[in-house]
Amino acid sequence: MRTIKRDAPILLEVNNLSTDFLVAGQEPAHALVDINFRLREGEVLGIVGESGCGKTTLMLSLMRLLPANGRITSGQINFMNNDLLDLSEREMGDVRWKNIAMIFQGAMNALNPVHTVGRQIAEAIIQHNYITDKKAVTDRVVELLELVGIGAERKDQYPHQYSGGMRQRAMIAMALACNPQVVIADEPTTALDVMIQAQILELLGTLRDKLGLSILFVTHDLGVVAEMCDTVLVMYGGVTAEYANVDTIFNAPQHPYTQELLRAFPDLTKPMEKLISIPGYPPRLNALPAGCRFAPRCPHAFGRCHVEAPPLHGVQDRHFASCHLVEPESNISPETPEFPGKSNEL
Amino acid sequence: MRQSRYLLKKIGWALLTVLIVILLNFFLFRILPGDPARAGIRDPRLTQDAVAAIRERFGLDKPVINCFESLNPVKFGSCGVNPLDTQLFIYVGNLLQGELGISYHTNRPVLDMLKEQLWNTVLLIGAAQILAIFFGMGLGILAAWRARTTIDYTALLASLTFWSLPTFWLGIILLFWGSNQFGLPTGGKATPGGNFATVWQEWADVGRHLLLPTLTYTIVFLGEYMLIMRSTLLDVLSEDYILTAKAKGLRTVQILKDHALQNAMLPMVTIIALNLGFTVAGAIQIETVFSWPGLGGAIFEAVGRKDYPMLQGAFLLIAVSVIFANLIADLLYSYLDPRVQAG
Amino acid sequence: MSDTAVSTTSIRGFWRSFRRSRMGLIGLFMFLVVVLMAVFAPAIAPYDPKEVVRVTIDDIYAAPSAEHWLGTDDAGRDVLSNFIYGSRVSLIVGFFASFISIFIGSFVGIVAGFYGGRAENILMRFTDIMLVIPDLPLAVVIVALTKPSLWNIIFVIGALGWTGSARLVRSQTLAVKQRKFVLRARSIGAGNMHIIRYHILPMVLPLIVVNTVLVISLAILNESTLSFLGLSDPTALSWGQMLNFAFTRGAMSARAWWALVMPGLGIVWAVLACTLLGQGLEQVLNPRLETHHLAVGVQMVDRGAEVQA
Amino acid sequence: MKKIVLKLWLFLWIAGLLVACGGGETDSADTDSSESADTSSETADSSDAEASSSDEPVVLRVGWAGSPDTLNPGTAVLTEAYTIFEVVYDSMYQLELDGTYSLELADSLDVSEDGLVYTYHIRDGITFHDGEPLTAEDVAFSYNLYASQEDFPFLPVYTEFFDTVEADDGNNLIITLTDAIPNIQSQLIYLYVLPEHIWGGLEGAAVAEFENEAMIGSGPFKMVEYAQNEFVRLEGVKDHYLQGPTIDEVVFQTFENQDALVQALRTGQVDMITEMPNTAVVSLRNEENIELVSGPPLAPSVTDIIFNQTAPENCPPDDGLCTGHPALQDRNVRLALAHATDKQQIIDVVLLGLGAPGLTLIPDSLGVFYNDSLEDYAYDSTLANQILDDAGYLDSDGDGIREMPDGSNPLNLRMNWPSDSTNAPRMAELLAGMWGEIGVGTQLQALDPDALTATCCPTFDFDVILWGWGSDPDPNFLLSVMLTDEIPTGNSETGYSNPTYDALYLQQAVELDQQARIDTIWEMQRIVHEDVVYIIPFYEQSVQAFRTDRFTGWQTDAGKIALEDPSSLLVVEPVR
Repeated sequence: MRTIKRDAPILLEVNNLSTDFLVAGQEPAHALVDINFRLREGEVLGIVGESGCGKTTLMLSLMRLLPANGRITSGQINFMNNDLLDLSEREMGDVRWKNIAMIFQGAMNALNPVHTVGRQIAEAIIQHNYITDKKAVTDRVVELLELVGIGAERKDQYPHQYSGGMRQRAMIAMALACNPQVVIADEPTTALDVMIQAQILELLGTLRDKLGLSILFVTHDLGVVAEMCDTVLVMYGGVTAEYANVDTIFNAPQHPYTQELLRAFPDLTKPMEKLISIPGYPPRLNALPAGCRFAPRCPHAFGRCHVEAPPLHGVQDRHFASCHLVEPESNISPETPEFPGKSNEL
Repeated sequence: MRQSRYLLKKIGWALLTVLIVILLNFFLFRILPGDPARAGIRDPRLTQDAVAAIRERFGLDKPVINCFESLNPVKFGSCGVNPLDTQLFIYVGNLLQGELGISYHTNRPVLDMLKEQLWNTVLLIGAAQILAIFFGMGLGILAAWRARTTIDYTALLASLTFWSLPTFWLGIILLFWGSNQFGLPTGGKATPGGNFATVWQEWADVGRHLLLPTLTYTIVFLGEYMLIMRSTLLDVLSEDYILTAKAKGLRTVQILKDHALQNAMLPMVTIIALNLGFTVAGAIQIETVFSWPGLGGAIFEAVGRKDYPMLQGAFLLIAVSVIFANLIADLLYSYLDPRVQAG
Repeated sequence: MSDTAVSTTSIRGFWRSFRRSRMGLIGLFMFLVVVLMAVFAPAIAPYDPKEVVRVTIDDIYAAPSAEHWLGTDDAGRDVLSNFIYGSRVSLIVGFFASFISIFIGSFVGIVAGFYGGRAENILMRFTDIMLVIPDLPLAVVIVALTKPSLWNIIFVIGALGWTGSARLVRSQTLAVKQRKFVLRARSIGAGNMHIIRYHILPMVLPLIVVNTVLVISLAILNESTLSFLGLSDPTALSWGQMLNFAFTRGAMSARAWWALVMPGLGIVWAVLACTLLGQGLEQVLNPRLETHHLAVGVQMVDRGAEVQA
Repeated sequence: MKKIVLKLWLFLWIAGLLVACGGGETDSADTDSSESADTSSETADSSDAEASSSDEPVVLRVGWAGSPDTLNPGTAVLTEAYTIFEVVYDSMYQLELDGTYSLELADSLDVSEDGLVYTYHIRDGITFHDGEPLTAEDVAFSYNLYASQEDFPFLPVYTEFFDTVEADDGNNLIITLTDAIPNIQSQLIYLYVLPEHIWGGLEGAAVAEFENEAMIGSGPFKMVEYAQNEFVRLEGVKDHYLQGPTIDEVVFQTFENQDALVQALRTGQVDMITEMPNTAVVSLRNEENIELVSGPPLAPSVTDIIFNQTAPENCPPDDGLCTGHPALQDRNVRLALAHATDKQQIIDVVLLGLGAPGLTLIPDSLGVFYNDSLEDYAYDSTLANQILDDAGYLDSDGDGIREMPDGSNPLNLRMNWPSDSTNAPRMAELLAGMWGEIGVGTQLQALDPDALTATCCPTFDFDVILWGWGSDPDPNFLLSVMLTDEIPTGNSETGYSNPTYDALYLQQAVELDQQARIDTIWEMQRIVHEDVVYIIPFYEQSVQAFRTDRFTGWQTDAGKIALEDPSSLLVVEPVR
């Protein structure tokens, strides 16, 4: 495992990001509440949680690609010291892909079936005037495909002519088209078989090292996290459960949810073993419990948990957890005086 | 390789369908009661000789097929007939030579009549379909893009209402409205014997005659195209690749143009081709209401007069056109959707 | 998607989701109006259309008056009463013809989808051919072979309108067939008929219901077309037949717009009711967000709005 | 040829097709408007499509609901075709609007003593539209063509009594008959004279399939342009040997939709319309610049209510089912039904008053042959009920429907009509109501015309049919319909049989004295009326309308109404 410099420059800083979904005739659903994190140059931040915990909403909020009923109600997304939330839609369009690119889950559907892969990659390059010369665009496409291990001759093929793994590689190539600073990878290995998964992860790892990418890695697979990430943000029901570096998360998890997740996580050496899952279901956004969102499933829950939502406590340096069981430390990370910010009330 | 096999398969299937349609067409009209001696002319005072002569002229003196003298009433005959000397064989043989028989009503070759009327209908349907597709799709795109807004609901309601209109009823109402308000002609394709200084004036005259029927037609079909376009575009716009395109920083119009429309056109192509068959019912009503000298009006008249050769020819023409249009649609589909060739 | 079908099995749940579709509600309202009008026709209609009336020339195409709110028709009969009673015939045609269509269509669709193989091949090829052949020659043939009566018309419309349903039901059957509980049922040795009866049909039924509503509207429209062609039964006074009388007996020439406009509006009303209702039902059974990646919604970044909660 | 007198009587169903338009141009001798020949230089009214400059041709536009089926006189059926033939071709006789005949192509006629040899002297100097002369040779050629062409379905019957037809050197046409007949005029009016130099080259099937779109004739108008189902455009022959038209052109335009036709007249798109729904009459009457005329139609037609009264012994052995209700064989029942039928009500509702109460199968438009001396059965339902009561048809089970005198077989009558008729359904409803008042039930059912033919005759598988006939100007065919001999042929619709009537028919067929023949025919009508063989509800009137701001001089005061007939087309002139 590789470590990044503690004080590498911060590329992306998310402060108190909250997102609502509006449903006609109902109270808005709070899909994200006060999310905070930092992404440094070259860092791989894993975002972990069950489906429906708000991972994807977080990614879409960062890109400002929320569906029509989504609304970002507070916070900042500081990218290289600009708040993306202050940009106009047009300016945001320029940031997308050029600075922050995204690898979607399920590349079959994320690629347009009626255009060739090459064309779809070239499209991004041309859009951002990364290269204007036609010939050069083609060369760049070939270069990108080769970078991810796809032969140049396949650039004129259609997505359906690619295998699942190849499509994901093509997706990665596309994401790299404009040399972005940040790549958001939204479950890039779901729906791929184990062998291919491993190949894709290896590819991402290589690219990170080679290109010095910062990656936001969204997954529900802790094995992948262990392999890929430097830091981990565990989400539950739209709030941060725990945020720390990967070793801390795996070795000294503070939040009961993280602990449960790790227990549910099958031993990598015995992949065929039955998956122990956490009893119960994640909360529905339109029926959130009153106190801690995890309380109904929490083995350690006590009275206060059901009435009062716990704020994000600093456990120690760069380790935060939102649980009443975690006593707040006095020395909060010096570089983020306001962090963890205001309490997580609901 | 794959593509040509796909093509061959489609063409083969189309030919088979044509064959089935020919047979169906033949037998359907043999099951019907009435022949020219009764249906077209309806005069029992015809001499026996005259009736025999008419039947002979229309080839009805021959057995329908082996073992069957006639199908209505069912009359069994000799099974030892030379199969080449049956109505079926003669019919198919004539078809192969491009002959569709002689109209009971006008005594003219059906093919000649169809040729005259076809172009008028093509002009009318063509103009109207282009307009309907253009405006229907435009409205559908607008509605889908602005889904769940007032624009969407208005367009949706309007389209559903258009779809619900009985064609001939709308035609009559527009006819009276147009002729009273704007003095538009109430029927025909052009002013007969009109003196036109230039070709343009002549075309303008045809245009004036074409206006109301085209409008009727367009309104009736516009709704359907709008609904289909809206619904397929909604599906397409919910696809992940649209999100990808947006994430790539493409502008909305670009996404619509490059990523949504081509995909949404796939079902449209099929629907437009299939619709060709349904346009016939519309053509019958509109051409009758506006006395437009086309295929539809001719079918309406042939139904009333029991002019079976004419009906037979018209329906064969329509069925073959629809099959052909579907073939084109399939090929176009394979062009628009690269996935098809593999499948 | 089809999981939601389970949640709609209870009437209340169904109603709750249906209520959300405004179009569906409007459609339901319009539909109920027609049905009530048809059911209570004798109570609503000011005159009995079957009653023998002595009319004079002045009664023919008489303009609307206190006595005849919507004027009279070419036989001097009250248009309003004919209109009200006409809803019965039109609805009967609509209902029964669509039942026939749906029955044939569902049968073909389920058999083709469930059994697959050669049966599917033959049935779907047949459906394709039917789809390609214009309906009209068949209508002409069947009507010419039989007496023009209401039931024959219903039969003709029903027998010609099933192709769309067949394709729809088939694809739904194909989807349901792959579902776990069907595979499970098969693995415990359930027979084909049992699976169709207890597993396939209940899952396909909601779709069939929606389709029925839409086919009703088609049937009503088709009946008016057949009436226009003079192929319908003149003694059964449907809206289509009223139109036909108005058309062939020169209502517009007589400036008697009411005799033509009313039945036409009736058809539009009923057909629109069915399509709207169908839209509403579809929204319940197959809820689509009706939103998409390019949808223009609320302002996406609206910091400060949070205090709402 | 055992058949009685074979004539072309195009017989047609009520609904659409009125056939065989006769008609004539005025006699050459007393042309009254010959000096108007130069009015063509006068300007037409400029209100609409017509341009006003003086060198513009004067075009009269006629709107009609149909279109000629074919321009080949040998195979044409529809009225519209005959209208065109009438103005483009000439024939030996012209039928005037008052029902009389005048010579057209010939200027004189000699008939032999025995009535077997007719010698017509063809006028000299007649030319076809292409400039070729028309001589007795052409006439002889035409008649022989009609007689010999077996693919011409109707016309051979007109030549049934021709033994030989020849032309001599003196431009005479000599027709030798096999039997003396009283009505050679009506035999010849539809035998249009065709140019031998065009038709002579055709052989076999080509004759019947000849489309004849160039239509070279010798009449007052010549063919310019023809588009089937669209229009017929004719040009006036100003130097016609009898009388040339004033107008330069006439255009017959087809409107398949009658409402559109009426609207076209209203908006001035056409100057005159020949077919329109009666319901349009009231509103057109109030219209400015439009005049409406009605009267007996040029082509006679009759609507009949047919009772199946076939006696068992007359049932055709081969085809007959004879399922008619037994009560209908009783004159009392038919009489009661006649008394229960309010003809004026039917005329008011079905025809909007545009008809005359019917009396016998021979319509009033047959002029002298029509027996108007008969007294009709008055509408009187009390009397009708009385008749049925007296005859023993009582409602024994109290269900409102009478039964046979023996208590069986309720008087429930099947009533059928052709499904393409627009009037019949309304008439059926009315009859059902009227007959219901005297305890006679009805089951209404429209039938496809072919199915109706199959039910009707000679199957006799019906009770009551509402149907109709078209007729030649001569009553011979309509009279033959009620002959005993016609029961198995399918021409008799009623199965009526009366030896006295049969004998009288044979008598009139050979009666050369016009008045004696008329007397016989009147007597025949009296017998049939007495026996209540049919109920004739009405004689329909022809309604036509024209714009008064465009053309004047229409013939509206003749015995019959046919504005599209040459009688009118030749004399109308544009309004100045």
